[in-house]
Amino acid sequence: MILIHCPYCDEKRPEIEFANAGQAHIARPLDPSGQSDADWEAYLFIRANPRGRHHERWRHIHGCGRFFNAVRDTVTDKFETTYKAGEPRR
Amino acid sequence: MSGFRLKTGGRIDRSQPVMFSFDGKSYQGFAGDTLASALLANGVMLFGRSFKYHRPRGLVAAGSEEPNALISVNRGPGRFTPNLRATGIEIHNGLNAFSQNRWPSLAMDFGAINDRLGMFFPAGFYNKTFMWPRSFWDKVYEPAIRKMAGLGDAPTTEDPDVYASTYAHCDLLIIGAGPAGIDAALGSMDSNKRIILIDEQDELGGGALADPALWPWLERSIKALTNAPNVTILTRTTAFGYYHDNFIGAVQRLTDHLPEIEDRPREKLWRIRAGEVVLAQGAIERPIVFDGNDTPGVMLSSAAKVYAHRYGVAVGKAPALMASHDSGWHDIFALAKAGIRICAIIDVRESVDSALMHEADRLGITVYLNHGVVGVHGRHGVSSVDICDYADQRVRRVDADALLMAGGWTPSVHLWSHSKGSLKWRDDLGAYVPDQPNENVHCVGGCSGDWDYGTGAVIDMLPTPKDQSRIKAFVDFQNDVTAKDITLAVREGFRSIEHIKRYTTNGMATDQGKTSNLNGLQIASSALNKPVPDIGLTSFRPPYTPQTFGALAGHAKGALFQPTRTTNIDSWAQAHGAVFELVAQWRRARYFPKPNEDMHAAVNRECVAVRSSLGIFDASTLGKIEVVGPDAAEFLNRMYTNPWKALEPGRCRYGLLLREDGFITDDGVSARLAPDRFHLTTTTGGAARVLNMMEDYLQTEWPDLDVWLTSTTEQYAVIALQGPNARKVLEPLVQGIDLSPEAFPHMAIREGTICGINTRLFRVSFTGELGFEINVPTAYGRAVWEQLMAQGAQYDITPYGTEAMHVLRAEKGFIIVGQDTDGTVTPFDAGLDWAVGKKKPDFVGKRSMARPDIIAPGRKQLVGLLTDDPNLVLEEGAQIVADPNQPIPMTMIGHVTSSYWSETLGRSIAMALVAGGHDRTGDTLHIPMPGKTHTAKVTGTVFYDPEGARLHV
Amino acid sequence: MTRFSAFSLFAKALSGHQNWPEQWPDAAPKPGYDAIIVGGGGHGLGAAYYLAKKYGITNVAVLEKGWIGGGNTGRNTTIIRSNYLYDESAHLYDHAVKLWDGLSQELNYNIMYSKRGVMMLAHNVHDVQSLQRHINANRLNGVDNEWLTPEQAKAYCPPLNISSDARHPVLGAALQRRGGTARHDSVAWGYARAAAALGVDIIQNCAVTGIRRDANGAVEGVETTRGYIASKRVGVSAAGNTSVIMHMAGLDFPLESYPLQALVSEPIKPTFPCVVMSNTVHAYMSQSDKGELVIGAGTDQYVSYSQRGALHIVEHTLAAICEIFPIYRRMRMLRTWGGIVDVTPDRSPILGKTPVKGLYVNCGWGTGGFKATPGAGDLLAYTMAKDEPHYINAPFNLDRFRNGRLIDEAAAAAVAH
Amino acid sequence: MSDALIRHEPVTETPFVAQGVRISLAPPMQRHTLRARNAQDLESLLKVKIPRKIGASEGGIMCLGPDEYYLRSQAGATIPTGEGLPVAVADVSERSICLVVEGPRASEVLMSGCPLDLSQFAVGRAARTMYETVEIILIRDAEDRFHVEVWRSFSAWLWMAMTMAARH
Repeated sequence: MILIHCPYCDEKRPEIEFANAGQAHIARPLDPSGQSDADWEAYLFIRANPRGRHHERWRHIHGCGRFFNAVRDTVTDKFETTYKAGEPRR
Repeated sequence: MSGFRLKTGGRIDRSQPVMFSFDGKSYQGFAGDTLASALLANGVMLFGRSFKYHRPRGLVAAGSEEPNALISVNRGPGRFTPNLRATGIEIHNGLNAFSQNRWPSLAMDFGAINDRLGMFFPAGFYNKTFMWPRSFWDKVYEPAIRKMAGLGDAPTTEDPDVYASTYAHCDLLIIGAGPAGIDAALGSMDSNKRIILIDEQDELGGGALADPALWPWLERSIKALTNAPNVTILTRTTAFGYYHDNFIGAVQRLTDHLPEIEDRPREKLWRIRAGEVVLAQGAIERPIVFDGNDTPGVMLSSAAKVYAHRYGVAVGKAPALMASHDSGWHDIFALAKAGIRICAIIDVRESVDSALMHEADRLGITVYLNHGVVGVHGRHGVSSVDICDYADQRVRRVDADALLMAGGWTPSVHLWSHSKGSLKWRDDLGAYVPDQPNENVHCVGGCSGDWDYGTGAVIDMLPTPKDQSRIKAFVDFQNDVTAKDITLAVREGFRSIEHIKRYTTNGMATDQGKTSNLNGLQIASSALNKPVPDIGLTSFRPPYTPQTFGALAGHAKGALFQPTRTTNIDSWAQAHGAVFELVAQWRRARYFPKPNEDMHAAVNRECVAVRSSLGIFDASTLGKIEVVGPDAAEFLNRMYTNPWKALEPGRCRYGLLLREDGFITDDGVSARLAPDRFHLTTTTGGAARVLNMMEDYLQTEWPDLDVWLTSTTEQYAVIALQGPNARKVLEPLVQGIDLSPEAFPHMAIREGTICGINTRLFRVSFTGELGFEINVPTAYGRAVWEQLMAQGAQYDITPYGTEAMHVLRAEKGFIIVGQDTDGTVTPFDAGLDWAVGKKKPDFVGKRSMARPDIIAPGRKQLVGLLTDDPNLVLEEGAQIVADPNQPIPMTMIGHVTSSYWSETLGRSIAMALVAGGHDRTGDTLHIPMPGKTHTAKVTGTVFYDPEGARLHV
Repeated sequence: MTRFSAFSLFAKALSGHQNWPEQWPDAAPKPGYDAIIVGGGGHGLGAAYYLAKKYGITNVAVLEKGWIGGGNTGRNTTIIRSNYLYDESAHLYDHAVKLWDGLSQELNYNIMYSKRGVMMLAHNVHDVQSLQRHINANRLNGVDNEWLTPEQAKAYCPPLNISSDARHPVLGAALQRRGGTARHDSVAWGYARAAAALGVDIIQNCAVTGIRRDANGAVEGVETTRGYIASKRVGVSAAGNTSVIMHMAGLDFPLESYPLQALVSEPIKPTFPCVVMSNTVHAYMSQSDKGELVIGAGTDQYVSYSQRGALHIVEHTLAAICEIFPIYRRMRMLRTWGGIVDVTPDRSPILGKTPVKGLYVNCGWGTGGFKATPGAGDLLAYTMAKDEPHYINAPFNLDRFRNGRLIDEAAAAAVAH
Repeated sequence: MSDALIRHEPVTETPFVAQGVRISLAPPMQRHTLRARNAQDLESLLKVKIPRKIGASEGGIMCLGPDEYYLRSQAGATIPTGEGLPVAVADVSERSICLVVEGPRASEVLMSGCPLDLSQFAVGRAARTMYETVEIILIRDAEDRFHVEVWRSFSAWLWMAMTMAARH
């Protein structure tokens, strides 16, 4: 059970308080209807899935309830940083 | 040959005799004995049979690395445990132990025929045969192979014991309480760190327990640690796994060593989060590989020392030592000091430290340098040993009755490896030792390769003049892997150690290779002519030693396995004979049978009651979300398919929720209470998912909206009062709400009180009848329900369950998300076009509905089905075809999603998803079932009161 | 190649097993091949075998970054079944099951396919409906699958707890009798040996580091840790590492890789006669030929290549096993391990062509790839040989994520109302 | 609200007592979730001070998230709804019950299933967290007394789990 630093609570909390919410920084297009099928597919389904540095979202669902972003190494599972939703990509 | 109890010595309590039995025969030991030491003291050398060849086997070790002495213990009904190591079983009065994998008896085992035929069962033999004739595999070969497999018998009845679990936190976790671990604890004891010290044995001390000179120090140290308020000591506790971020799993054994269990938990799972971890797990002595090294009476020299000095047991009257390492010499000197006559020291090395030679000489022990064992005589025990002088290849016989092996040491890097710390190879030790850590952890003592056992030669196996292909020199005792199995694997092209391990099963026995991995690596290294680091290392996986399923499950057993959520009204339903069903985590009343009623009779009666007079239904499990804030309507408008901004306070609307991929995920009727306040409902199973999805959009896509979501599912008990007489029952109970149809139309909400309790009263209907859903604070749900039952008695008010609810809604063509939709259904497929806001520029899922396949013709669409035989109720999930006469595989065009007997209509009704279904109205379709093909006509989905006249009264 | 038989075993035994040849040679890469398979798991080795055996392309290399069969092939619970709901899936997996039957003889390597039956449990009304739908669809697709009452289920699998008081009582089960298990390592080794005998090079410790494309964008070869290897046909069958390989060709994929754990108990005498799966309780178990109870656990929730799973997953798994089979509460867990499973948005595989000419892919099998091994290998080989998909794998294309024609088995078993 | 009707509670009203620990059902109370982008908006609406730091509590109000506060008050207190303001006030009085876990073994019993380090959980602190698979709000009321807020339908399970742990 990994420990995750919640940037809102500002402390490390155990994984079972959190829900992973997939890759970060995939913004919903402002005008979905103007998107091509390919662009829409990319938004819905295409994922980086990197071996190494990965931007992902977590929700402290059984804590403060906030979604936030994280940079984690997918080979070591170690977090580089976590930061609040809306903050620029790190 | 046989072991015996020494007159003095050991840590056993000779004043406390303990009676136990093994294979039905009674023995006596002392408090402090393990089953291994007690049997050894009684002269028992034969402990079990090996896995594949059923060879007789004795003790190899004294600790948890023991590969051979696997025992079943029976503590009475449900308390049978196979595969326990005799070295870890503390004896108590009444202990009832059995050997395994033998028939009819341990001494006389028919399975030993495998040993005679062993030449036909080399590694991987099963890949090469049992293929012809082909039909024999299922019926003959495989059953026979399976019958031979396995060690102990399986338990056959449910375990009555309970298991406990807990989390724990500390600043410093020390795993292993030998001298190194105790020193680490003593060194940090005076800091204000919270320390947990864990050891798998029944007392602290590790290797010091076999060294009487250290006992005074040990006693002082234990006393100091026990008195330190910041130190928690856990004995009989195995740290079995090292997980992310210094999270360690450990199991504490609480009752197996006690004669009486009482009602205490058998084991306890400790889930420990440590700031820093010190691994002090020591090192495991390595056996030596030579012909006959598995004969009972051949064991590790360190084990013989433990038996002598910890348990006061001699392993034989005249043991000899086969060494490649100094440590064995020290062990044998210790045996000599305990009064055991030593037969000989045999060392493969040409020379050793002169101090060792002098000590041997002083103790009068014959020494053979540059010699090796090439044969062991005796089947159930050592009778003598053949040794070879490597200088001239001459073989001589030595009359030893036990043979001790000292092949060097393997640091216990298991947990270090679990933590993903790296390892480095040390040629001088012939072993991997910890290198770079991956967590806040370090190793001390033996497990770091740091020991004072002296030095040794690193060998793969003892040279022998015999034909290598004709001898049996074991590497993995339990799995019967020999040196030639490993060379065979190499010969057949298996080059990586993982391949060799899997092909030969070396290291895959219940001891997980603790004594065999390094010897296997050395042999493979020689065979491949490559240095060990080039062939890799098999990775260590949790657990360190096998751990009980029940302990890992912890308290999660029976009713505690998972919560069963119940409503406030559930207790009433239970008291009134309801039959329940499980829906998501909830328990819901399915129907309320009267005496002698089956489900169909009860459901028919419940349905008719709702249509003709009055029914009452517990709808509390519906998900509820309070949406509050100035932007509440804007938010719902973006989430749901239909428009919400113009909904007036006091009115309700059906909401349809899609995933972003355009498929229906949830629905429910929601109400606007105030300009900035909505009361949403969701499906029972969808409540948490919908709230999370809405929070996701709100927090991350539209954080500018001033609106907040609160789950109110459990704030309200919800009672659905449905039927033509619903209003009449409510009227006398409700205050502050005008219930007249004009003041309170269908799809409206009013706030007031009922029986003096605040209520949000919905006028909504999932049955097609005049209906209300009464939301009251949960604690009062049952009380209000009972008031309604009393008030409704004059109308024969009838409680109904989920089954009747399903029938009633199906008669009206209302869908159930998850039953009539399955995650691949769009609003158009479901015939819910009317619920999609055509003018809305966007909502969640809208764009996906414009994808090519979603707008293509031929999609499966929801239709009604009426069977030609009105008495036939189709099976839900039955498949539909257009042409019943086609061959298999048939082209299926859809399936039945809902199907019921409608007592109201006097016939069966069904809904189905059918390809192009909306254009097939009136068509006859076919439903092929085993033995008969049914026919049905496609209809609309509304079977009852299509005008909705009954709602608007 | 020495033919394996009881006779050869006997004959070799008499000479002390000194004369067994290598099962497959340790090949070094040649400058180029007619086809390259990236990934030496069962799927990739199978594809190489069928390319050589059925489609006449024998100048083939299988490139494996570690040792063959060391990925998910050697880390799964070896369940084989084909009782899938949708026609596309049923055809795909049944193609594999038909190949499993007789594979030992075809490869001259006993892969120990054990038709022990796979039983899927229903614990609530919704499960019953869902399994009935499967059974009906399977019957019309010619796939065997039958309904058992709780008592029949208990008769088929005596350790099963069918008490109505259980937290998740057993309301019935769907049984596919042709389902079962096979010996995972033997599948990889058997394909490798048979493929090598047909001329395929099995190249281990050879990691692909780049994909070279010509001016028109078509594949012309791969860069590896053992040098450049030319080939105009490259099939990627790299499971959890597919995204990484696809990035080398400039392709982003609809895939995410998750840790999946499995575990075994200590070996015991025969006690568990079949495979049981409970999707509701998340428990999957069988007993191996060696006597170990083989148990599938769940995936962790985050993307990871660490092959390191969490303890709480194991706790939940064993709690579930003990609920359904309470007689095993005193059994002991011997070994756990982790694999990396690649999961698509609809949890169905992708098997076919890619937008890059000459680059083919077989991925996205999630937790269920082992059962498809022979079928996936055959279909990847077909697609590479013909440069077009077989009708069975045609629906499992990449386009479905754009046009919406998903094959979502899990959604069809959707959570209840 | 009238008390003419009987409340039905999901756990027994008889306290559980074991060596060193007592677990009991707290009396009914009012509970509200308070949400606002700016805590001042709630302060001016409710005329009380709102703690800003997540985990802090003051005057019966706990800060559970950056814009989320949890108010527990005596039954009968009047709480304004904040209509028209950029705030959200929702009545969740009956969504949860509160189990009081007290005694020298209170921490130990809670840590049987709660993964937080309660030795670092100061008096006055409140946090939403988990007990095994069930969400709770944990409030440390005194050195050896905790309040455990749990949704009603999970409370019977939690009662069973904690009393079982207390017995062991």
